[in-house]
Amino acid sequence: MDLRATPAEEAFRADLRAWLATTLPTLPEKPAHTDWQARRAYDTHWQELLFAAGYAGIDWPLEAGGRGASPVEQLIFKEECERAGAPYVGLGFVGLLHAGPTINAEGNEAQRTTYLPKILSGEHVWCQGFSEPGAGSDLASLRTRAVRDGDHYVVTGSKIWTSHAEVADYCELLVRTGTEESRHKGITWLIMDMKSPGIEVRPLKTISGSTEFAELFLDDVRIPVENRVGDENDGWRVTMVTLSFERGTGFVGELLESMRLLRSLTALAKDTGAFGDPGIRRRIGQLSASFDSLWALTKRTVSEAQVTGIPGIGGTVFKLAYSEAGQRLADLSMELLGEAGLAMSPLATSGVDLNNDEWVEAWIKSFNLTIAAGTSQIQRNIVSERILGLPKEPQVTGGSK
Amino acid sequence: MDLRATPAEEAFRADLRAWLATTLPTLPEKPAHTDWQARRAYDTHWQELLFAAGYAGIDWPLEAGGRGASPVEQLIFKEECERAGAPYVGLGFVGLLHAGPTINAEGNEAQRTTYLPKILSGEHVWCQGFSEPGAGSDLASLRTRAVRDGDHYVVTGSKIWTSHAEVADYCELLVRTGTEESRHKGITWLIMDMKSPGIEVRPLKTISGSTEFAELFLDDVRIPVENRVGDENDGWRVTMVTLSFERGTGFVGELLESMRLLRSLTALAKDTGAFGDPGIRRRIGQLSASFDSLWALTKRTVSEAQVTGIPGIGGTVFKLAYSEAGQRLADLSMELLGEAGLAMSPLATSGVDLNNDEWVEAWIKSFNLTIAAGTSQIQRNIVSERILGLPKEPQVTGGSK
Amino acid sequence: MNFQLSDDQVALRDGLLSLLDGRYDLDAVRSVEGQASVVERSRWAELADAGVFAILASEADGGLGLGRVEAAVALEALGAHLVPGPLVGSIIAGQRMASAASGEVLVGLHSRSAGGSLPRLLELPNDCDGYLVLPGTGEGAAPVTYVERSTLATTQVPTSLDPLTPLAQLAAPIADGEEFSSAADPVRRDALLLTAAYEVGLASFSLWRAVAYAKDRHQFNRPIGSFQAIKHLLADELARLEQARVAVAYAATITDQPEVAVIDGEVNGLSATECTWRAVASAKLLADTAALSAAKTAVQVHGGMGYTWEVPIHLAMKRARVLATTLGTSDHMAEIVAALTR
Amino acid sequence: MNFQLSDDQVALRDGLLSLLDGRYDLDAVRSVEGQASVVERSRWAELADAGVFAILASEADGGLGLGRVEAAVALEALGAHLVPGPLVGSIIAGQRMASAASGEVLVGLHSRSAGGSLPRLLELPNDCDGYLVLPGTGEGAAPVTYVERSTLATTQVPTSLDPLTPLAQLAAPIADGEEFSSAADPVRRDALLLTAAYEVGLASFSLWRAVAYAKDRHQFNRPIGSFQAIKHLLADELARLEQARVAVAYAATITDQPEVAVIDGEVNGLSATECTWRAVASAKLLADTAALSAAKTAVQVHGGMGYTWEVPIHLAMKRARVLATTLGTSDHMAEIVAALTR
Repeated sequence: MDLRATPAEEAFRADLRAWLATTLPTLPEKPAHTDWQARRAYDTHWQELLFAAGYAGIDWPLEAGGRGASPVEQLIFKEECERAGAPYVGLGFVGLLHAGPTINAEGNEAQRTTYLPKILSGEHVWCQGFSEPGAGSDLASLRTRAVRDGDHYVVTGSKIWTSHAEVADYCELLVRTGTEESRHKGITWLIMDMKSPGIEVRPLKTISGSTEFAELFLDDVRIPVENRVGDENDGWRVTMVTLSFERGTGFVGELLESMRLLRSLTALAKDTGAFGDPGIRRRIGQLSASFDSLWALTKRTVSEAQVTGIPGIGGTVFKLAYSEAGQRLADLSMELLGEAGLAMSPLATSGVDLNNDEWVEAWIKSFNLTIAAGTSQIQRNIVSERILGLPKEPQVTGGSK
Repeated sequence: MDLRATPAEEAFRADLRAWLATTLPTLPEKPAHTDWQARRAYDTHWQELLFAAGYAGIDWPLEAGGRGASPVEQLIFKEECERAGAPYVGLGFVGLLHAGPTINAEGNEAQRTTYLPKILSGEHVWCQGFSEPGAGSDLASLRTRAVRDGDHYVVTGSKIWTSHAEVADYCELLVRTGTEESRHKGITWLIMDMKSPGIEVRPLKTISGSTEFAELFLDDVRIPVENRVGDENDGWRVTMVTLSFERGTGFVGELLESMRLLRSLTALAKDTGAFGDPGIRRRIGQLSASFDSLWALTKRTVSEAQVTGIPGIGGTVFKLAYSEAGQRLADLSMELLGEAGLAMSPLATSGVDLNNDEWVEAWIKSFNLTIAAGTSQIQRNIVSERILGLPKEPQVTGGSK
Repeated sequence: MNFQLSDDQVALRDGLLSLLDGRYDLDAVRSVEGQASVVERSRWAELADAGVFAILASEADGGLGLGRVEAAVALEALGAHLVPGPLVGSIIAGQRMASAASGEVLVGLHSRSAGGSLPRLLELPNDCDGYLVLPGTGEGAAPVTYVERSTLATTQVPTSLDPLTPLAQLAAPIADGEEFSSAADPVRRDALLLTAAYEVGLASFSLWRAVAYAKDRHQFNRPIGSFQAIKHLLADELARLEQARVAVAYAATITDQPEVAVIDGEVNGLSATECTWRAVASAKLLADTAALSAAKTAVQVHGGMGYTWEVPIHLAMKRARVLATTLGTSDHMAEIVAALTR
Repeated sequence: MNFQLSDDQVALRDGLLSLLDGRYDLDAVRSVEGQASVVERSRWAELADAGVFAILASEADGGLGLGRVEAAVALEALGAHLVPGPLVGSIIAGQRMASAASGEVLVGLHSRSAGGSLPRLLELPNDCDGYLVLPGTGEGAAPVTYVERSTLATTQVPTSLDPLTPLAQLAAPIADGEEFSSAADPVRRDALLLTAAYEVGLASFSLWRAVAYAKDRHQFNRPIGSFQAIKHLLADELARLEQARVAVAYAATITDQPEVAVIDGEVNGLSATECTWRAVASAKLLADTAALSAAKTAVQVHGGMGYTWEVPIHLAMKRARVLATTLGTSDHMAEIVAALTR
């Protein structure tokens, strides 16, 4: 057990911190949450800066144009960026975290050359077309159909939870090429140009009022066969390769953000006098302990990945535990805000640093913690089967509704 | 909605209260928990007194020799007995609450004449032979085998969770008469004389250190065919008739006891100063609210039974909610006792009414609340399927292990 | 004893439900989402015609002369339809203000007690004509007064958490108006009780929506409602809902039948008034929990769809948050009950 | 950074586990259940021979000169085997008392802080030769002293909750003995940390027993471990266990590597000592929760069998209750962490 930084890790952190200190003040003001074109411009500008400084694709291999940083360096990168208040990966996340790594691992030379550099440089924005209205937790039941027509696949169906589809250049798309019952064995992974005719993007309003997500309706969209990554009907395996990149440090930004929010909530509790209530204090202490342990868990997971290349059991456990702690934090914040927690626009205050709008939005978003990126129910299945070795449930076969 | 007592209900309560006031002081001292013969004598004496006063079989029909009291009167009976500190039904419970009602409903004239009066008068004590080591939640998988041999069934197998088997005269016994795979359709309900050769009773020590329960080992025990209640292989239905008597007011005594314990814990918290902690106070308030609502729920359930003959949805919900509230009470008590909660024998105190041994035993027993009489997992299945109408899980057929 | 709805009470409930199904279906309710004013006066008048706001007013005053049980039955039905507006305040005001009972005047509630150093808000600022103002907890036996909306200085809050509960920020604490009732305690108790009844309706809305979705939605070739993970979540919500519902019924009944409060109080070493307070605070506590928990579970059961604006669960979730806050939080209720546990 | 056990630490753990499998199997541990003395001196000597009680003593003093990480590794292994006796006290005493490090003298722990008006107990009164006495929280910078068992007036408690933790009631608060350490704070911190490590072992015992049973036990023609109701209970326990385990590892590591506590403290506005306290209190809090919750779940998964004395889960459950109480409860730990959250 060694938590001391190596000289190389220290140097990496120092360089990054210096770069962030000089670079962040040059950024323009953050655009409005609803102005998609401005957000694209802002996020891709940040990606250009990262690219120029050699931080683009921090986790990508050197030969793919990335930084090839070690897992510990990746963690330091996320930690320093979060602490310095740097922009999130933003609109670049599908390209940088999903599509790019998949193309690098499973694509052919031409695909790598065509797509990877422009993801790294921020020129291209990608979106994801995996989930469907009828295929959420059970992704393998997806029904968006691709029919071969000469050198093209002709794709019809619909996708949901597609982030920032309005401004994306490409979409990583899963389609059914096998029979209706083929499930995992009849899925293909395609690159879809978002300018293709037949794509309709319909914004999907969430319960926080944002339109971060969209539905995609695909009507005879023609996609060249050369845009297929991996073999036909081998898309499930290709996808699993992508998903395996998600584990480990996936929620580090969110965790550090929760830790910051807890500190700020503690300050608020002191301002309002609620900190004088031992019941409230204990809840703050419990949350603090949970977040600290999840931060330690992250370090252990990263250490395992560093040594063995595999992140170990920490990542799966992390998601389950973090999402519940995050909800407890959000609930506590609403209780401490009282009536002020009923307003989503900033309230006028005297003396108290309230930020009620931020808290209320965080509370609403907390409902999604146990749903997005795999519901807690699915996470518990994974933990109990893959880690505890408990038997799977009996499978039901036959036509789905 | 009317919570006012009718004149008849008031009269019933007044008579009972007067009778309890004169009768309870005549009772001998309670015997030691471990002295089974003395406990039998004590409990059957109490039953004789109830019988003489016309309170025996309060819920049994008049024609079976019972009181034929209305559901509301039954509730009043339990309430007044609990509040007056009267003995529990004790060793009589299997005869009075399970076996007797079953024989009355499903037995023949000879069986009713032979067994019912002696249950009511306290002369006979019964025990229950339903659960088996391999058949708990899944009672229908029981394997104790009965083979017909002329006018007898020859029974071999084992039973578990048999209360006070050491001093019982008869056992209501479920046996398999059908094929191994027959499940619900191959079970028969028998009356077993506990003096029959081939019965071995082995005490089963619980985690509280008591031997309230026993295992029964049956080796070629011969039971006359005339002791069969209902048809051969019809025992599941016969049993369900019994179980349906269990609902409604089944846990009233426990609930009233929990309410008493909460009052006493509140007094202790005031003695120790813990009541000055708002976090502790709120937990007391939450428990108080839960128990009060379960008491109101009981009244609603009883009212439904009074009017429609069917207790409605309250009983199933009650068990689920009560068992969790009871565990929260037990946990709170241990936190308030602190170190004193680590001793199961009474501690010397000055000034504080501690009763630490009672609290510690209640804590240990609280673990059984979510297990006995149907685990909470099984209760949730029942609630979700029978009340919410959610679909059953896919059944797995085939040989059980 | 017959602790069930009487035939008259069932008829009242069914009549109201039938009105609400027709005139306050989900589309109608949702049509005013996010607007500064959420009460359509013509629909409000229909509720008034059905006697909703006259339910507690005496027959001598032209009211229905019914009790808290009936009022709670009505509020649960209104909650199960997510009906917006100052329902509880108008029903309470309707006891003594003919203009509220008739639906002409909409009366909100405001309690000076909560707040501390944090900003104070006014609910439904563009719908209410006036407010019943309850004194703060430190103010002793101060009266409940009625103030006209027009006398209050406020700033509109552009976006409120609940799109069906618009808000304004108060520029200053509300001063007393004309006396509505010299005793604040019974008014506060009724307000908490009726709010709890509405919350039971919300919980019921969330639960049954989730149950319906769980039966319909298939994943892994099964309705998701056949998975124990889903079934057991919903079973626990039913248990919470039933506990809250029966707690509301009990509190309402003993408020209407004080002789029962005397007897039940004796058992617990409490006066009839204390016994009633314990019952009301318990009901509010359990109803807060039931409404918030059912909504959370319903979002979870709906999965990603539960996180969309289109699925109406978030409306129940947000309203539950509002109602669990404004007249006294669950923590306050638990403190009241603890102080009355002896 | 490499936040994993080093090869040496793995070897230490595996060596100890192998000793424990051989000499402290469940039968051996259970053979002393309910007895007034639960430590078999010959087995204790074997632990001493393996260096358990010399683990923190410096090499100059003939100890192993290892750190809290190694001590925590050892305690987790001992906890997973339910090993009874004054392990934590003897390890801490072993730093400065050769007789404790060698296993000749068994040293218990006693904190004057808990209690108030309630009776005070002494753990393992017939096994310990002496006790390290920690000052009460109101006593300022009082030292830790060592008192001989023979000087303490006690009454035996006939039945203790945990049949492997016999108790006596103290006739009077324990007075100071000879000074063991002038600073109580680091001793208390080590005691909490090592107790937390033992609790992680208990949680692991309960969880893996329950998992094994869930795979083996069939009902409704399926292993019960294939039902989501069971699987998800156990998955949540694993999450609690892993959080506790990594919190213990973190607290142990920064105690051993104070330069890390300096850096981590700066991020949170804390001194290195405060940072370490927050980590230790967090670890104890999470370990209390993990051990109690895993035992409860394991009882539930075992169903009726879990309620029998024969199945050993209750031993883990009762020990967890003892350890979550004596040196400072979860509530105390949460208060410490909250005070250090800025």
